[in-house]
Parts: sequence; structure tokens; C-alpha cells
Amino acid sequence: MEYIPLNFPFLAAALLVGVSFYIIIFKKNLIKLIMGIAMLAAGVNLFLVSLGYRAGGTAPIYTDVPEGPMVLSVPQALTLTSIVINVAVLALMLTMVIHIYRHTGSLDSEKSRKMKG
Amino acid sequence: MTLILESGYAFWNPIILIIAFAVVMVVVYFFRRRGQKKYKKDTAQTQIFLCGEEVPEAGQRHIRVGNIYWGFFETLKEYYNQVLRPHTGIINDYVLWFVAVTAISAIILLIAG
Amino acid sequence: MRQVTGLILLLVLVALLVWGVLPPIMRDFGYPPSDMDDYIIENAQEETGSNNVVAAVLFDYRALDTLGEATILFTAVMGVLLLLRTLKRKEESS
Amino acid sequence: MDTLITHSSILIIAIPLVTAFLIPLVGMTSKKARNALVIVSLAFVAFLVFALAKDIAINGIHIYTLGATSPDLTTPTGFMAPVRIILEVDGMSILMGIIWSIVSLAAAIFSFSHIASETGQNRFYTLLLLMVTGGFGMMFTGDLFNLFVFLEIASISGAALIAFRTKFADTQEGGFKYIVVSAIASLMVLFAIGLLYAQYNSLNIGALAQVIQYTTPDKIALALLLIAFTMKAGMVPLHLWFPDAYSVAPASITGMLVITSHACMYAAFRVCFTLYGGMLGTSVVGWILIIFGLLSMFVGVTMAVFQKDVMRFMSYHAISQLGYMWVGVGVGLAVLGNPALLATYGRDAISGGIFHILNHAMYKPLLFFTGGALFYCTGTRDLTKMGGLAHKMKWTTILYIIGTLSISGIPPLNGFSSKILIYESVYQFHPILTITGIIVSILTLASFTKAFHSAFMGAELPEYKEVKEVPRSMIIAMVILAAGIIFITLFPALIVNWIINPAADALINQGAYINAVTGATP
Amino acid sequence: MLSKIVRTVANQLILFILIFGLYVIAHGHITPGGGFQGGAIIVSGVIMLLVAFSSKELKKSLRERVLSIMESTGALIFAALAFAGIGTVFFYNFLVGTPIFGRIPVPGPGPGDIWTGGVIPLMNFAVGLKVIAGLSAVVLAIALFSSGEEVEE
Repeated sequence: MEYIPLNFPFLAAALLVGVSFYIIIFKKNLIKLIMGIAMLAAGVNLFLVSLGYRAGGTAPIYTDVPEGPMVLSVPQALTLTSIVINVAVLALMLTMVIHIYRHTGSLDSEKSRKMKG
Repeated sequence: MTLILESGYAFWNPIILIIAFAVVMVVVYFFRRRGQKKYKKDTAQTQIFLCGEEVPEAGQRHIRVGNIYWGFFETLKEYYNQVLRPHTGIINDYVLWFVAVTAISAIILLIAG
Repeated sequence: MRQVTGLILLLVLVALLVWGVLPPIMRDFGYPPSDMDDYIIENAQEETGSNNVVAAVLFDYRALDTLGEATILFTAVMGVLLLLRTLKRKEESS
Repeated sequence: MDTLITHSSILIIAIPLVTAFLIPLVGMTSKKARNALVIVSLAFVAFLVFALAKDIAINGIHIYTLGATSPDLTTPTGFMAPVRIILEVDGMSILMGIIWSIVSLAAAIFSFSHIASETGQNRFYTLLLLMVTGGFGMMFTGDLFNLFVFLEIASISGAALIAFRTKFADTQEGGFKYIVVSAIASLMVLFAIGLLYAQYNSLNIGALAQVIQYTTPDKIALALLLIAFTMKAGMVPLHLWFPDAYSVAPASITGMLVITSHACMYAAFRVCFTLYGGMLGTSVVGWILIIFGLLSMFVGVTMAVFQKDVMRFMSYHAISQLGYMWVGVGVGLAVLGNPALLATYGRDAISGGIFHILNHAMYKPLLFFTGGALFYCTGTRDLTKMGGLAHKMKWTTILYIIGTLSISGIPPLNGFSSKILIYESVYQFHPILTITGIIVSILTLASFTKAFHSAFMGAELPEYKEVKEVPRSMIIAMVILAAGIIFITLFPALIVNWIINPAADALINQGAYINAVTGATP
Repeated sequence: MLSKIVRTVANQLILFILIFGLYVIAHGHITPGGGFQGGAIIVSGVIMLLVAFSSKELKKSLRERVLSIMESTGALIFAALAFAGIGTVFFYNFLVGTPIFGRIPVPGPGPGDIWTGGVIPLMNFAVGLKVIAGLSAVVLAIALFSSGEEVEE
């Protein structure tokens, strides 16, 4: 039942979001951009799953569990949903990048700007 | 009356306007009929007259989109230079705009709201 | 110039997020308010018969989310197969 | 019939979904059966939407609790907060539902001929129906996380459909931009949901609205939700991806994407009015919406005058028209805390903004469809290459004229009746709003005249000698929307009294929404 | 295609991966795991096969048309289970209390019983089928496309 100072998991999640925004904004390689989005998703998922932690709690599964408090179960379900959603998004993004590379021969985001203005 | 749209100051009923429009159209048709007797198809009356010059081909005499409103763009040149600057077409910039607007509006909300 | 402005605004946003999740503003980590979740943890076994509360939440209490999630996977698979399809039409033999 | 109406809200979401799962199986055997299945399911959904609309007009908010022992049992017995996912359909939701059912039906009919020459049609229709599901889910759900899930369904299927024509490079670029923007917006929505869940341990909009305190994390969450949804809806200065993505999609999909924009706009209104409603003590959020709305109107239309690509030109007009709605509803939001001003002009402004959503959802898909018809016939989107098409495409020309007059707000068409509501009510808030609106309206007419002249007018061009009128199904789709325009044109007061004013009241009256969930007045 | 050692080991290992994945799916309602997790485990086995053999070889045994049918079937089973509860409410857990998966466990910590959970185990199987088919199809399609092969319509 120890007290964790300064909400370290939340802090880590917020910083992860910041770092991934840096990657998305300043890296011109499309694969790196997709990695940034994956990291952003990881940061948000970390935030969600750490919301449900109860000090000293066990996993909310009644099979052969010691008596005591359980961590919240809804955030875990939300995180599972969010992870699968991000897998789907990443698969589709990578497919589009394959096509962009096929058409332009480059992975630079400054090269794939046929449309502007 | 459910057919009249009240908007605070005024009201709006399209039926009245459509009836008025129809009346005007009848009058116009009446005038048009009077002139139509003199119209004869496939005579010099219907040819394009260009000061006696030769009339160009269909493709040449069509005014294309790039030539319309030239003066408008010339007048607003400065404005267009400014407004076209953010339209870079780079996806990274789009995300940067999102971050910027979110940061600014969050600060506004924290201070004023 | 653009880089510097962008970096400053990004830092502002991150600072706001970090400030928003630290103790005086946000509740303490490990001590969540838990009305809804307590109800679920206590009653999941009786209402759904499942020992795994997370499974009970996924497939009973919030089943529409899971249907949506499965749909998203389906959508992505359909999207990938749609984009990677052959563009030549096979000779139609009917 | 009563049973059908009790379950109609979930059936409206589930029927397109199940049809989408069936289409890969049916499409393997027969093309005709697949098309028939698509039409029948969408028509049945439209029927259900209208039946539900009638029920809501009589009985008030429709509630459906998923997985409980009874649909009305929102909270478990002996417990105050809702535990399960609740679908909550009020006047505003059902207005969006009516729009979405009509436009998706028209888009499906339009697609039959429009993409007839492409491969991969089974998957195209699967994704189209999934997009319909996502849209209905966003409009009908009463749960924040569920809103996120359906937002993602709509975004992913939309992105895949934008990139449908893989042989062009620009479609891939547009689809990639769309999916990146959607992914970031929806992840930020999820972060905001986490911030709210952390404090109140609830995900239901009504239940959250009852307990929300407007603390600092709530403000950050509001900023994240608001900007993420407005980015997805395409508000200046976050509109940059909007023309890129919308101009390259098949025209039927572009028509539907406009309505997903409206759905995101609806989500933003839901957050502002219902979730935070009573807590927004000052009018800051309203002012933010008004300023960005003015920017949207002006920048959108001036950029549109400049364009040479017909779909891109119409996309910028969509941004500009969205500005009217932001301004109208933003004025209402700014005076929400002041009952006297709200009664004088605030409610009219909200009504005008919402009425404009309905009108825009009729004429903008129609215009996009005519753009798609031009692309179908000429094989190019470039206006500089077109000319003299009115000689060959009479129906398309007439429908384009109807759309043009409507979007420019020429009386007596429907665009005028919503614009007059907006002009007269926002004038009392600040005259500059009305003046900008009128200038933007003039510029809209000017730019559409320009496009009309260069595409349809002039002598018959030699390169388009072979062009014929578009196939019948495309004309039927356009005529459906044009009929909607004519109906609203003739009976604006009827529409306003029956659909629009209840929708505006549903937005303003936060208590009713909360009451329907928790059964207690806040 | 990798060396013969890798191929032989992969051939043996896929069986164990399959069994473990099915175990995780089947016990989703009493132990940690479920349809998504078990499905992902099995798909990792498919990816192993893809690496050990090649996409060309794998295409002969895993046809995309079959995968597509499998995925639609899984999704339809899930939706049908949800629709089956519409006598009361959509997604109502109508099997609780019936002989099929209907036993209710003693409240509180316990050893766990496979015949509990109502529709939850069935839904786990439907989702598992869907995840296996869907992710395999994605991986296979991307591998085939990258190696210049034709992807089925």
C-alpha cells in the first residue's frame, strides 16, 4: 500500500504524448511518422490503463485470486479496445505508405505533396 | 400559419415569391413571343458576328477558368500570398497546426473560462 | 522560425498536459473514485457468470464497444485488401 | 410495430453492420443480389429512422440500454450511475440521422454506375455500409467512449474509400493525410475521455454532465475534445487536410464524407452544450467558435474562387458553408448563460445554424455528385480542360444550377431560408457577422458562376464529341437530393417547426438529456 | 525460404502455438485472455510460417478467399449472438441460467468453471475466428504485394 508520489505513470504518459508529437511534427520520413503515431497511441493507452490502478490491488479475475481489493476493470477493457483499434489504423497507414512509395519512389513527406494551395 | 417562417424581425414565405416569379415569367414570355416571329433559323441572323473577322474554332473562343476574374486576383494579390502560405501540403505541418491551436485554446480556456 | 514557433507551442501543450495530470490538479495515482467499477466488480459474477471481470466488461457491460472494435478490425482488413487488390479485371466467364 | 420502434435505435446501427458482414459472402455469388441487398438495407434503415423520428416527436427522448433486462433500465436497480452503454436519441440526434439516411441512400445509388468499371466493388460496398454504421453510431450514442469507437469506424472506412482508386498517386496521398489526421484527433479525444474518467469514474455523457465540476483537467479535456472534433469537421485553420482528402475520393464517398464532417460537428456541439452546458459560465467557447467560424467562411470562399480542380473547389466551399453553422451555433453558445438574450436571438441563431446543416447536407452532396458526373464523363477534374458540356448533359446541368442557386442563398431556394435566420439573429449579437456572411454569399455565387461558365457554357468542344449523359442511377441519386432541396424550399416553416426547433431545444435543454439517463433533475 | 532447420522447427512449433492460442481463447472468461489475445497468438504462428517459408508457399495453403469467408463468418456469429438477445434487449446475456454455459459461480474468489459465462465464451470464439482470419489476411496480403505477387480480388 505504498504511496506513489507525483503520479509518475500519468507523468510518463503525458511525456510520451509530447515526445511522439515531436516525432510526428519534425520527422519527415513517413515511416517515422507512423512510428510516432504508434508511440502516441502507446502513451494514451498507458494513461488509460494506469487510471484504473488501485493501490495494492490484484487483477480483476476471480479465478484463484487472494482476497483483497481489485484494480478497476473498465479501463482495462477500454485499453484493450484502443490497442486493437490502433493495430487496425497502423495496418491501413502502412498499406497507404506502400502505395505512396510505389508512386513517388520516396518516403519523404515533402515529396508527397502533389496537392497544395 | 405554419407556411410562414418567422425570423424575429421579418417573415419569409417562398410561395409568395414563387407566385410573383411566375407572374413575371408569364410577362416575359409574352414579350418573347412577340419578337419570335422575326427569328429565322440558319440564316445570317443567327451567325456570330465579330467585326467582320473570321470566327475562331470552338476550343479557341471558350473562355477558360484561368482567365475569369483576373482583376479580382490581381487586386487581392497580397492577401492570397499570405493565405496560401500555410497551405504547404505537408502532413507534418497539419499536425503542427493542430498542436498550436489546441495549446492556444487551452490557455484561453484556462485563463478566461 | 517555423520550427521554433512549433517547438514552443508543442512545449506549451506538453506542459499543460503534464500540469494537468500532477497531484494538486489531478487526483492521486492508485486511489481512483470507483462507484461504477465497484458495482461491476461486485456483481459481474452473478450477472454474467464470468470469473474474468474484464471479459464481463468487454462482452456484457460494454459489448457494443467490442462489437465496434471487431468491426474496426474488419474495416481495416477490408481496407487493406481493397487497396492491395489487382487492378486488372479477370476475364469474366459466365 | 411498437417492438420495432423500441429496438429501432440499435437496429439502425446494427442492420448496416450485419449487411456489411454479409456482402463479401453475397458478392461472391451475384452482383445484382449484392446491389439489391445494399439498397434494401439502406432503405429499411431510412424507414426506421423516420419511424423513430415520429416516435421522438410524440414521446420525447428515446433511450436504449444495451444488455440490460429492459431497454428503459438505464441504471441497475439500487444504484445511481449508469453502468452499461446507453443509446440516447433526442431531437438533434434524429435530425442528423435523417440527413445521414437520405444521403447514404443517394450515395449508394450513385455508386452503382459511378464505380462500375473498377475492381474490388464488394469491398467498396462493405466499407460504404461500415461508414454508414459509424455515422449512425456517432449520432445516436450516449456514451463518450462509444462515440470514440464509432468515430474510428467512420474514419478508417472513410480513409480506405478515399484511397479507393489506387492507380492515381494523389488518392493515396489524400487517404494517408486523412487517416493521420483522424488518428491524431481520435487519440486526443481518447486522452480527454481519460481525463474525465479519472475524476468522475463515468463514461456516460448524461451522467458526466450531472457531476462535472469544470476543474482544470476538465478545461484541458474540453480544449482537446473541441479542437479534435473541429479539426475532423474541417474548421479553419485546421482545414488544410480537408480539400486534399475530399477532392480525390470517388464522388459518392465525398458526398458522404461531408456528412461525417457534420457528425463531428454534432459531436462538438454535444460536448459544448450537453456535456459542459451549464458549466460554461462565460462565453469563451462561443467566441472561439464564432471567430474560427468567421475565418472558415472567409478563407474557405476566397480559396475556392482560386481553385481550378472542380472537386477541390467544392471542398473549399464546404469549409466556407461550415463556417455559417459555427457562427450560428457559436452565437447561441455565447449567450447560453443569459436566458433573456437566448430567448431574443440565441435560440434563433442555433436554429439557423442547425437548419443550415440540413440544407448543406442536401445541396453539397448534390454538387459533389455533379462534380463526379463531370469526372465520369470527361475523365478529368480540371476545370480548365472542360467546356460546353451543357449541350450533352442536360440533367446534370439543371441539377447543378439547382445546387448553385441553393448554396449561394438565392431566394426562394432553401439556402436562403436558413441564411436569413442566421443573418437576422446574429446581427443583434454583432453586425459584422451578418456583413461577412453576405459578402461570403456573394463570393460564393461569383465563384460558382465561374465554374458553371467554364464547365457547362460555351460552344461544344471537339474533344467532348463522344460525351453522353450520365447513366440513369447517377441521375436518380442526384434527383433524390434535388427533391429534398425543392421540398425544403417550398415548406421551410414546416421543417423548422417540426425538426429544427426541437433539435435546437434539445441542444439548449441540458436537463432533459441528463434526466433521461439518471432520472433526477440536476 | 529459410534453411531446412528453421522450416522443420517451425513446422513442429506451429502445433504448440495453435494449441496455446486455442487454450487462451477457450478460457477467456475464467483466466486472463480472450478472443483477441488468443487470436493474436495464433496469428504470430502464421507470421512465423510466413518468415520460415515464403508468402508464395503459404498462399497455397491459406487462400485469401477462405480467410475472407472465415472473417465474415466470425463477425456474423458475433452479431447473431447479439441479435439473439433482442427478445429482451440487444446484447442481453440470454444464456445465463440455461444448461449451455449457464452456471453461475459462487461469488468471490474460486477455482473457476468452464461452463460459466453465458454468451461470453461463444463470443470469444467468434472474435478469435475473426482475428485469426483478419490479421492473417492482412499480413499475407502485404507480404504478397511486397514480393510482387498478385493479390486475389
